[in-house]
Amino acid sequence: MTPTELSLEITDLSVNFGVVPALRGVSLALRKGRIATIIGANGAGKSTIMKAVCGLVKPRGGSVSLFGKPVTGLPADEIVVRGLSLVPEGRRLFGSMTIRENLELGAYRRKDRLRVGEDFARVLDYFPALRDRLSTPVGSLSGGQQQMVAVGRALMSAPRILLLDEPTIGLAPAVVDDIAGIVRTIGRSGVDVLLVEQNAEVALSIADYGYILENGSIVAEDESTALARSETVQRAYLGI
Amino acid sequence: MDNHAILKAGAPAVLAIALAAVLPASYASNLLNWIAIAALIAASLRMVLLFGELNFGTAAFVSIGAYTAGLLTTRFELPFLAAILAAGVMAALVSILFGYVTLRIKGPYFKLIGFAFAEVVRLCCTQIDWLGGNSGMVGIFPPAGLDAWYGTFVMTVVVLMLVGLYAVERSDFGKVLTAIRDNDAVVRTVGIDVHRAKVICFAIACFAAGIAGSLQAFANTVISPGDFGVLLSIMALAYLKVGGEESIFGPVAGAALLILLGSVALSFGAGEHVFYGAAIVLSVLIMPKGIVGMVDGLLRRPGGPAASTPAIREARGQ
Amino acid sequence: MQTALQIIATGLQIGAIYVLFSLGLTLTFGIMRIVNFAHGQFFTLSALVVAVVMPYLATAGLPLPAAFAGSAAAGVAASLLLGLVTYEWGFKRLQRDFVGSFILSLGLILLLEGLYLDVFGGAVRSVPPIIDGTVSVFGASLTSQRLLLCFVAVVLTGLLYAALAMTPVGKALRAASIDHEAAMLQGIPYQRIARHGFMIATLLAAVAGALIAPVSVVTTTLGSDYLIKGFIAVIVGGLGSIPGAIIGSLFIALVESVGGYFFDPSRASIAIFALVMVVLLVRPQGLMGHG
Amino acid sequence: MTDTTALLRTEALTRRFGGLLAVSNLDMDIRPNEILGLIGPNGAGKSTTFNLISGFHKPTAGRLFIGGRDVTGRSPEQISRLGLVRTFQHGSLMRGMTVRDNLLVGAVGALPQARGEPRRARVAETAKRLRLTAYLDERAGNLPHGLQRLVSIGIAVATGPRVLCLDEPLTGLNQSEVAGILDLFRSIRDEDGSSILLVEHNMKAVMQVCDRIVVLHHGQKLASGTPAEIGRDEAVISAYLGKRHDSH
Repeated sequence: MTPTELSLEITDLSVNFGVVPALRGVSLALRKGRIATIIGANGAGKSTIMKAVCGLVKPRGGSVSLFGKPVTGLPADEIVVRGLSLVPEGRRLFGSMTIRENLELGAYRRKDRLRVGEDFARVLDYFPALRDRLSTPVGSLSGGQQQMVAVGRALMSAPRILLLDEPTIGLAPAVVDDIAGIVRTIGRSGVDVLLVEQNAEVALSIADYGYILENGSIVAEDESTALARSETVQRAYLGI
Repeated sequence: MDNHAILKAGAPAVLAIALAAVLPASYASNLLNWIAIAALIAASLRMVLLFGELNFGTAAFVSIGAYTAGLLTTRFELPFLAAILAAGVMAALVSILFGYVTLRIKGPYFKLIGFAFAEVVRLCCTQIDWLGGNSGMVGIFPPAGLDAWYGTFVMTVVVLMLVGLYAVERSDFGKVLTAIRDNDAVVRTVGIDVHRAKVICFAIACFAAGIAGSLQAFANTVISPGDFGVLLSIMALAYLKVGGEESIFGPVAGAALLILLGSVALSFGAGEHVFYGAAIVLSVLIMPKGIVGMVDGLLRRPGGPAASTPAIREARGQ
Repeated sequence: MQTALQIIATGLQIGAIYVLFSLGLTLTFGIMRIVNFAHGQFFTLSALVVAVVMPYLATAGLPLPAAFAGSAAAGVAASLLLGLVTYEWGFKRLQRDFVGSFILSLGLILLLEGLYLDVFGGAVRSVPPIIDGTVSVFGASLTSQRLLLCFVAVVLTGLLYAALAMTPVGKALRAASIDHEAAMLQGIPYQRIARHGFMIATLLAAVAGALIAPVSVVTTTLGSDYLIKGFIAVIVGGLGSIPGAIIGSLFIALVESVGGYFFDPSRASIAIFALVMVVLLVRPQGLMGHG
Repeated sequence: MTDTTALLRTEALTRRFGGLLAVSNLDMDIRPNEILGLIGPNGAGKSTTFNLISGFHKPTAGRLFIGGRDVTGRSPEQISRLGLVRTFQHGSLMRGMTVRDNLLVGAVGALPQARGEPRRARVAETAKRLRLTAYLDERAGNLPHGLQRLVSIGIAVATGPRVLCLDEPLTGLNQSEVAGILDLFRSIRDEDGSSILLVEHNMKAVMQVCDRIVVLHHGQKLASGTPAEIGRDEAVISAYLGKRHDSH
């Protein structure tokens, strides 16, 4: 595989919190045109990978590159400009601001105003439920609607790579289906998606291939269909 | 306290008292008085910092001590020692009321409200006629027999207070206070009343501030509201920051250095405010651990970082 | 009725300055999570420069309003420069370090006040009135100067409010003060935004200082008097809240003008303090704060 | 109190955050001399349950009993003095203090009246038990992660709790460290006669050490029983893997 086929490449990434190792030499890659997932139990280090890629956490060692160019150590706002956007765990919306304002802030660094308008329309097509409530502060929305705003806000930066951290957590089953459908659509629209999920079934039904993270290390990597059948998944979650 | 610690702390203390005793009444002995009182005020500030709070109300408690001592001496002719003790007790009582309300509040408010409190106590003093209003109180003399020895007396009281504060810090209660600063949730989980511990510590610190105030009142024989502005708290902070807050020697070293350098600088005509302001700004930006921290760091360097003791190396090697 | 109107009018004009002051404090806290006690020094510098430059321009033959405009520009520029220096060399390194930045700002107060004293001297200065006369509003009399001051304060507050509500940078400022990491994830350059916020806060204080110069005596400690009130206003309103800062300021100013009318200013200050204690007892997060 | 009474019991315990029902109608008890596991997928409400029973959150509805006494709404300090002591997920220790002083804080909480010697004895005994004696004078923050976990547990153990509530004590530990801590849990149960409530993601360890397990899902009790029963429970397996089920 040549490097140009990789949109995101993480090599030997290590992160410590104080003296606590959170990631121990994680390597993984996101291939162009595909959806990948990292699954694993709580505390395995999934969110830490996301934060380190986005520049919110400084890695102790290893490197991150986007489209073959190293971005390790860049501040988070510069990573966004290079085409990567994260839907963070817990959504982290600007609660007192309206849906419209949250979406607009997603496009803060874009100069192509015309395209921004098109993307805004596209986000509302993905999430019609938001259309009538654009002036509502997001703090008063339901969990599912907030997740829609979070995904929409990330899309407003016109990313070429989208990272999603636990997008279905705490959502009702019907909403989980909606979000899963949208993530597949986004993947087909030419955005490479890396999905972190605790809900293994949902994750493997969306993604083309996946990694299993245990205690800060990648322990398995395979196509989703193979992972779904494997004992490793059962073991990672249930320890049985 | 082990023998080494007694020697380390005891020798300078005895020297300081001896110095105060042999120094004839002069500018130098006045300077020594100021240093001793300033060190006690800074140590009071540091006491509250044990549980992680900055007490900018310090000026208020110093002034409460000074006014209590002044009032009891000039109006009620209470004995000298009783007046000094009463000054500490009064400051502590007020601090319990003030602390009970304000120490419950999380976040930055305690620091800000301390400032306001100092300002209000100062305003109150200007408003109350029997406290002398704007012009303050005069004639707060120590007993005639003590006159020549007042410097020695101040130094002795300050040394005793510092030893007392140090003993509190080293006690189990002191450990609990440090634990509150480090992780107050854990302290709650073992069943210790965090708010109560804070109020008690605050009262002890303010007792010391009150004593310092009374010593200052007798040293100057005159007090007025202007002596106890917010500036006094900021100066105390300067002593503490420059000296270093991690050891009880910090406030002492800071007070001695800044007051001595300050008096030299003043004799060259430099502004006092500029000098103290620059000292705070530089110590925050350049040496956040203060002089004592810096000296400690220099002494420890040859031994390598403290983190790799044999026990830890062994644990890591497992 | 007449008295009540007069008290309210007085309250509003004191409040106008407090609003400009506390808006800056709350903005800095919101974005950088620091408390800048030296905020008053930006205010003082601008007033001092106006007091020095304006007589000079006036004697050079400029009409008073032009002389004021020129000196105000100089004062604001001086304050902005000072703000930039203290930010770049000091506060920038202590963002989100509440205690460190707080102590730094206290050092700056002493340092700057001392320097002002050296440079400008201790003499009390006054600036000739720019416009004369009094205006009667609903029976309450106000000097035209103070009315101008209120007008500018209202316009500035309105502009700030509108900018925060409508411009991209304003929205980025709000976003950064809600969650600076989430803001960075949207590509908002937090470091640059923090500098913008600090400089806007400085600008508000500088303008307030230039405006106060003609209606008050100018001393090197001018800022400290307003600072404590500004802070109390922010505490009452809740640190970080913009509407809180405005409401808190007007509240403090009204208490002060009522207290000042019936008693005297010192007692009014004591009353304010008592009220703050009550507010903190009942609502520790301030009137508009969210905890 | 007889041995059959629950040390801790919750009755329809409920906590709401805005629109989110974090814990809903939870009935649970901890019996004397048992290690009870509390497990569930991310966001199931385990942390909230922990905060509710330790007094850090007030329940929206429902009641909490310790040793038969209604303690609903009590402060964390009061609950701790009744013998329920908890740890926190992200390190419940004082990193800036020595291991000795960390344990001492626990001893002070346990022996508020005693001065000096009894407290030192408690510290020494706890250190010995957790094999921390060699590190007593080290700054806790300098210790490797596994030892820091032990210090956290040590502070709680030093209080001599009747119910020890541990929030993910095994995260980031290697296998031999895990084995050591599991032995400690058993000795706390068998020698001290205390009980342990364990929230943990290391399922293998949970299955090994727990006498009984309660599974939470979406804030509700999904199942409870012995490890063997839980391991076979279809609803539990689907909850963990995200499969649909219609258990309620």
